[in-house]
Amino acid sequence: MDPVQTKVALDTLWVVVTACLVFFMNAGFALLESGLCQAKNAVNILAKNFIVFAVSSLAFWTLGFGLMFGDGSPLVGMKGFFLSGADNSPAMADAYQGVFASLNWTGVPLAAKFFFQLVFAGTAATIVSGAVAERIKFLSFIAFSFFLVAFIYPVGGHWAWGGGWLGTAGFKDFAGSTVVHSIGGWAALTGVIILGPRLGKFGPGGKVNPIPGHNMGFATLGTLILWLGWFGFNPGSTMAADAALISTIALNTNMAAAAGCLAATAVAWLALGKPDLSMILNGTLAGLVAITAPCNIVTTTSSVIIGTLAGVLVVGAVLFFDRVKLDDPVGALSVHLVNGVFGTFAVGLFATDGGLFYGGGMALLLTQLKGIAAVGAFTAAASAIVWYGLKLSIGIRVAPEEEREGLDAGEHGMEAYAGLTSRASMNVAAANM
Amino acid sequence: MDPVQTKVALDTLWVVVTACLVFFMNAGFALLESGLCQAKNAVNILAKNFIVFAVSSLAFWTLGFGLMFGDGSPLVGMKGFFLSGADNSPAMADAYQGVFASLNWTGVPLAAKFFFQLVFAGTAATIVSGAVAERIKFLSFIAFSFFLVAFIYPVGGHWAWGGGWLGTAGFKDFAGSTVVHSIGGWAALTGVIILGPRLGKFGPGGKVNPIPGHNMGFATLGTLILWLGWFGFNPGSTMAADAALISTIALNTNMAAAAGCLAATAVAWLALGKPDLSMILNGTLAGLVAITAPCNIVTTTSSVIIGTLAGVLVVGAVLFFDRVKLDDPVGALSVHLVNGVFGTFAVGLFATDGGLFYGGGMALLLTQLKGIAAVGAFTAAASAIVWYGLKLSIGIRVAPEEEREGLDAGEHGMEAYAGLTSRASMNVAAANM
Amino acid sequence: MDPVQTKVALDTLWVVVTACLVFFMNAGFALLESGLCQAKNAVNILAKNFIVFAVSSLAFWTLGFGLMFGDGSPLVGMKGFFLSGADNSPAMADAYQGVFASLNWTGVPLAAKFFFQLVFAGTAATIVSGAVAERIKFLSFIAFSFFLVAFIYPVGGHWAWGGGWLGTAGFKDFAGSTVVHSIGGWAALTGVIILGPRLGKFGPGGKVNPIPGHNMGFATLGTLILWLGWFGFNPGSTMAADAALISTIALNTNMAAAAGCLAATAVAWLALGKPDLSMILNGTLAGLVAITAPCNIVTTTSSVIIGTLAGVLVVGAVLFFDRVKLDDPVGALSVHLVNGVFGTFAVGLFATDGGLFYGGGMALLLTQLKGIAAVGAFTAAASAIVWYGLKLSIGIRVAPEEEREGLDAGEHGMEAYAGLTSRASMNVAAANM
Amino acid sequence: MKKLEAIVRPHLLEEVKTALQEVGIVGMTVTEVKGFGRQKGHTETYRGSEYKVEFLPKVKIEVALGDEIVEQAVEAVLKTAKTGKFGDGKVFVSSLDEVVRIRTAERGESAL
Amino acid sequence: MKKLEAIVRPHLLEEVKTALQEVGIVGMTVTEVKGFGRQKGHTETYRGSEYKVEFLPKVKIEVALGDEIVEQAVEAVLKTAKTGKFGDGKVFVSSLDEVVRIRTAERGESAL
Amino acid sequence: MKKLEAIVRPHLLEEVKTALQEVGIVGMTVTEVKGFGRQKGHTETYRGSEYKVEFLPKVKIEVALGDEIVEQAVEAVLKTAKTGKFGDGKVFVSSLDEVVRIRTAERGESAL
Ligand SMILES: Nc1ncnc2c1ncn2[C@@H]1O[C@H](COP(=O)(O)OP(=O)(O)O)[C@@H](O)[C@H]1O
Ligand SMILES: Nc1ncnc2c1ncn2[C@@H]1O[C@H](COP(=O)(O)OP(=O)(O)O)[C@@H](O)[C@H]1O
Ligand SMILES: Nc1ncnc2c1ncn2[C@@H]1O[C@H](COP(=O)(O)OP(=O)(O)O)[C@@H](O)[C@H]1O
Repeated sequence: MDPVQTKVALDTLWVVVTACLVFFMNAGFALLESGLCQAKNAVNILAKNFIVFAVSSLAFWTLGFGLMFGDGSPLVGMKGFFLSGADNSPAMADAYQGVFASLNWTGVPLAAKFFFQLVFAGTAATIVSGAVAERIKFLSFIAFSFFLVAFIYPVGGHWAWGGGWLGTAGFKDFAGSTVVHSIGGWAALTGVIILGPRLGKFGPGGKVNPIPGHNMGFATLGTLILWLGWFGFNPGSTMAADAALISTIALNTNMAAAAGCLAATAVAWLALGKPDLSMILNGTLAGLVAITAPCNIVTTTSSVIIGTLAGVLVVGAVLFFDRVKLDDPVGALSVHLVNGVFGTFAVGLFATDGGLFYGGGMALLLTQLKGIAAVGAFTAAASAIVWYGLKLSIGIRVAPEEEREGLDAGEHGMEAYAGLTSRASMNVAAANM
Repeated sequence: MDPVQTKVALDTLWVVVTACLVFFMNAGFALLESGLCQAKNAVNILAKNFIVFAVSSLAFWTLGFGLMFGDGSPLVGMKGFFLSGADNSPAMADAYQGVFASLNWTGVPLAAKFFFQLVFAGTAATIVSGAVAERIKFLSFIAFSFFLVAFIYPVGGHWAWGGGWLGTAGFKDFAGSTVVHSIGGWAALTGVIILGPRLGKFGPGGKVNPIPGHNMGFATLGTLILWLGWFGFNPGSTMAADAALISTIALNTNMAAAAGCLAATAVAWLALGKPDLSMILNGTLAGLVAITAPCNIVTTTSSVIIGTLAGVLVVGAVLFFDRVKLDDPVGALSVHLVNGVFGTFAVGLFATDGGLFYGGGMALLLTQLKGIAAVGAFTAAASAIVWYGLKLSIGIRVAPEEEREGLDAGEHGMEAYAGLTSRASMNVAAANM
Repeated sequence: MDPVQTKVALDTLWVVVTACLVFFMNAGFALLESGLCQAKNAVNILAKNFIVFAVSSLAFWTLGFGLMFGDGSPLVGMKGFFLSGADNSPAMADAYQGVFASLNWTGVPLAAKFFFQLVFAGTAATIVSGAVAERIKFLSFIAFSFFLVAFIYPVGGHWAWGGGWLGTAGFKDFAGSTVVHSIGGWAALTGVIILGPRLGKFGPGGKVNPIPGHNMGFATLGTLILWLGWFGFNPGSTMAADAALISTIALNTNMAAAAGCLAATAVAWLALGKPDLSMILNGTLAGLVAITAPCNIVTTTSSVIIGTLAGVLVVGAVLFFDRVKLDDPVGALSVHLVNGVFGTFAVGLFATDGGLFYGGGMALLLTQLKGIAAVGAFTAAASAIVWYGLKLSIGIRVAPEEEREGLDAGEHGMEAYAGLTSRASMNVAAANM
Repeated sequence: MKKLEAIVRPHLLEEVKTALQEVGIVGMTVTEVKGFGRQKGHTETYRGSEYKVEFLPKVKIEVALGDEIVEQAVEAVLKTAKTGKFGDGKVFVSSLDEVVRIRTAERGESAL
Repeated sequence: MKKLEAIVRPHLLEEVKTALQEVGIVGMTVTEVKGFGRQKGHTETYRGSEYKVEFLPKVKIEVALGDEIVEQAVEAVLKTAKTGKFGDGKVFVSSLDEVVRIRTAERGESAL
Repeated sequence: MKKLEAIVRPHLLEEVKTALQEVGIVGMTVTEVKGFGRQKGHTETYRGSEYKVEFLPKVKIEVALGDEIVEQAVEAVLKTAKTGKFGDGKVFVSSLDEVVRIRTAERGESAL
């Protein structure tokens, strides 16, 4: 192996292994989101979170990847659908010749580039699943996910990462606080608004009725898997086996998560009386989302600060969304949207190169704000169009009767815990004797 | 580090990391299979799926690896039991001197070769567990697993991968659609036939009584872990950090899985009325099993086609096995046997080098068929002998009374969810006061 | 990339990836320990096992890492708090200039060194969680974990690994049978003694009332995750991509686990009548803990022997601790303490270089005993001081009423399986209508 | 003294409870049960095979009460548990020979 | 009107139900219960310590029915729930003062 | 024959059972129930919103028994199920018209 081949092999190993870690986040989301919902909807949420990656794979292969990274205009890529078109990866930089020039900074084969970017696209889609859970139609969710990954995410992503205008303007979002988490979050927010809250969630007089999750074991395992996955998400975004950078990023990522966890625990304990496990979990994720954009350009101490603020923010955000009657069963808005925005913003404050606190002035901060606003506006608008289109065509919400009974029976004709909860055992026993 | 050492280090890293991913599939199978069975048998299935890898480790170390990869005849290896014998790995090709010449194409230390091949052997054994679940005696399962991994799998494997006659004849099974999945599947099939169906599964007049799985959360998580594990299974089978190849294989593997998932969902939805989550999961696995043999020599588009066909096949197969009264609680036959055969066959159709659709004529296809038939016939016959031997000696099926009560009480004297299901709480409460 | 950079990149990849595997052990412990406890305490155990890594991250960053690896005296390190101080990693050996000279044998960036060592520190803390479960106050556990990772673990660790007197004396503990597992075990033991047994665990006349775990699915998955994690724990402790060594260690680790599993199964089956799944799981972990110290310097056959002995030991230890009325709900003492000691001792017997059975005489064995005793005495004493300090200040045990009701309600005001177990469903239904 | 047993739809429990409280009832005991009757269950499929869910979830509310408020209590249930569709459930009334409050050993109506 | 309570083995529920339907009974309410009696439980072990499972799973079938079919209903249960081994269970018959169908407010036998 | 129903705290089940056995009772049937009464539940929080846990876990012990030991059985329950705090539960006694042992078809007191 010559040095060039060695570097390609090393980088590819790193990219494929970290892509696997990010892929595994699908399991994390599936567990977290089903765990924080009710048992009667568990099959539905699991099915949604499972199939969404298959849908994303198809959508990103056919359209998304080309729109996002294919050569095109500052607004959208226009080449490379179905991974077709010229490409001499792993050749890099000026040596690269092909239709995905925006990815010429990483020296791995095209298939590896696609695979890595695909697992990120899948993450954006999976974020939506939790927020709209327990009332959305299965088919409509599949359809929305397809549109999100085929069109909306790629366009927003193109702006920041695919050679588009935002990237050119100096917008910094290393691993996707905005591109992945906020896009997912804004899409979720429009869904939550257009769907409306679950039956019985908000009582008269501003009363908020909690609907406790049915399996905190799943939720905790899910969050640990997500934490693990983030060691692929952030350090992997180097897309190169850069020893110093990946070590630092792994460290920063972990310290922000830990800080977010402890901060949310403390706030929940002091403000709400007890250390609510679901808040502890959300706090950790908040720290992780917030550090996603700045992880490569902030100090470890800044990472701890960013994580701490994220942990505080997320608890406040959960209470806020409840107050304004936006029903998000799993806290996806508080985690991904709020902290995706915050993390992107934090780049402008803490970046050692250009951040306000490091003498960089307001320039970077303003660019970050511009990016946050532009991506947010676009995603919200585009998502609203898709949600309304689905609402008017196939409908997006199950019937109240079905919602009360549970979507597992209505949408899937099955139960998550047959014979384990008392609901089913007799029927099953009866059927089998 | 000189270039040779570097390559050894890179390849070893890749082999060990992917072996870990494949090892983790044990967790995937344990969850999938226990999730699709009843709560009253959950401890038993978990115990089977757990201990099977320990048994496999012992069986493969003492006998299996030598029979499979040790130098010997075209029919069976005869050297290297207990990993003994000469070996100068990581020396490769002609430089290799030792008793495992059939593995001289990979440049990693012998311990890494063994570890990687062991996790594959373990997979074959674990496939059987699900198919024979809810009625097999724990001890008989352990004994069968030992024979499978010590003798049957190694012999079939030797033919294809260990320098045996099938490999020499040009049979192509890159990562084991036949060697791992079909061998596991045929062994399972004979077990299912000899054991007979679970009590109450088939009613009079061809009536099929469904016995719903007790934990769809476990089943879904298990399938996601398996999907993840396949990124070790297929790309790892390069046994070398070959950047281009591992990237392509990872991509093909994923696209086949996604296609299998979506195809099975669609078929189940259209044909059976609702999108049954267990079918969605089985469809994904079907796509993964089918792409296992051809993943390195087909295009991405072909992978999507292969996955789609697998997803259709698996739903049909589940219905078929029910119709012919072969009781397979978790769909292992439909996934591993049917699609192991299909995937091996698909090589003959889609291989860009030699496949029928790529102008290669019938030669490869016929070789593939020969391999499918030979390995199938051998495995079925050998398994039948072992199953009957066990039946006549220690017995293979628990008493009807025990089956009705659940194997957890009978075989293990414990329960999976003590105090959670109502069954136990009072007894436990009573015992503790 | 020049050869030096290549080696740094390779080593860093290996260290970061294996650190991720070890990090994932947090999920393994959370599942194993919550699964082996009662449903009414599940939220509490999950919360403890989750937050403990966040606490460890903070404690190790601020203090622990400096005390353990910072330059200082043979008794304790005194530099490098908050990862500050000079450091020119990845420079190695004599080329290294900085305050962490004790880690100059590994050529990776400082952040990677820290991250890898952090996940080990976290493991020690998480071991305590299971042993003191179902009665400890949440806040006291958090406080104890902080002290353990900030002070106790680092001091013991400094002796063996951080340039301290034990390492200098020739004490061998490759991956931490003593440093990680025994320290965790001794801390747990003092906690168990000072806390006392759970209400109702021991009846009059030496009667032992079993309190069965509530989710054997979680326990099994947890153990499989731990087994996986150990492929990071042991092979990763090379902290270098040394092909031969990591392959051998992975193999030895696996064979000891398999042997421990089968030995414990056999002993439990023969001695207790049935193959208790919790013993099968504990046996595997026992094998893993025992092989942790000797994995790099024993043969594969010795590994099988060590694993077998560990599997026997663990069953005996569980019965022993019950007999002496030390209540350890999950078997943490039997697994980590007993086999941590045994594994360290086994080095003195089986080490191919210096072990008694390999003609090395008693020298190494005595050094090992000295290390076991010194670390044990120090950890037990220091832990006792912390436990008593907490007992006298904030209290360490929940009120009997709360213990009976479950810590989930008392400490967290929530339930693990709301609406799934009958306990909550009506209240939730009532609240929502 | 009488015992009233009402088998009702689970999601109406809270409302029935409140109506009973308004009638002056301070205690009750509730059980999760399965009901079989005119209300037909639905069909579920699992892996291509159908099975009928015939036993539907209901809750049973048991109340011991003085003879004089039986009729009011029945009315309270009828008012709140009725949807008009098959499966609303039943009320059964039977006689109790004795009621004892364990805490105080009080007997008869004062134990209610 | 009478109330019949049958405590039977869970796996015989379906057969008892069918036999009751043949006698003309259209509704019933079923509860999962634990039974203690002559049938001895078994011993389970957990981590080396034994405990006795004394409370065994049973189901309780409750049926309100007209006086004239009580005897037939009892026979139906006896025929289908009997295995001849300890633990087959019991049938209890008691009197009901009133039965009301919530959906229609019908009372008495027509509410059954 | 009488039927005694005792609603008691779950953790006292074993003691009540033993006391009943001492009075000569060999069989009983137990159900997990939720109780509502003077004993006030506690408040749980979930993600910042509170909800009240009003239905508390209890167990119901049902025993069919001969008239002559009713009083002893009631005493046995009172003795063992009492803590003196709100929520200790109730005992109800009612009459049974008939008891049948399924295994033997025995009727009346010999079926107990
Ligand atoms: N004869 C009966 N004895 C006991 N419970 C009954 C009886 N008939 C009906 N039930 C209970 O009442 C519920 C509702 O009865 P159903 O016949 O479905 O509707 P409706 O009462 O509206 O006609 C049933 O699910 C069952 O629990
Ligand atoms: N006196 C009783 N009161 C209430 N339930 C009883 C009584 N005796 C028995 N049972 C119930 O009947 C079931 C079977 O009784 P058991 O004594 O075990 O067998 P058998 O009735 O065949 O003699 C018990 O599990 C219990 O649920
Ligand atoms: N009138 C009633 N009818 C049926 N069950 C009752 C009644 N009153 C109380 N109970 C049951 O008894 C339990 C204890 O009653 P509670 O009023 O809380 O305490 P106490 O009986 O000590 O005054 C309740 O949880 C409920 O299950």
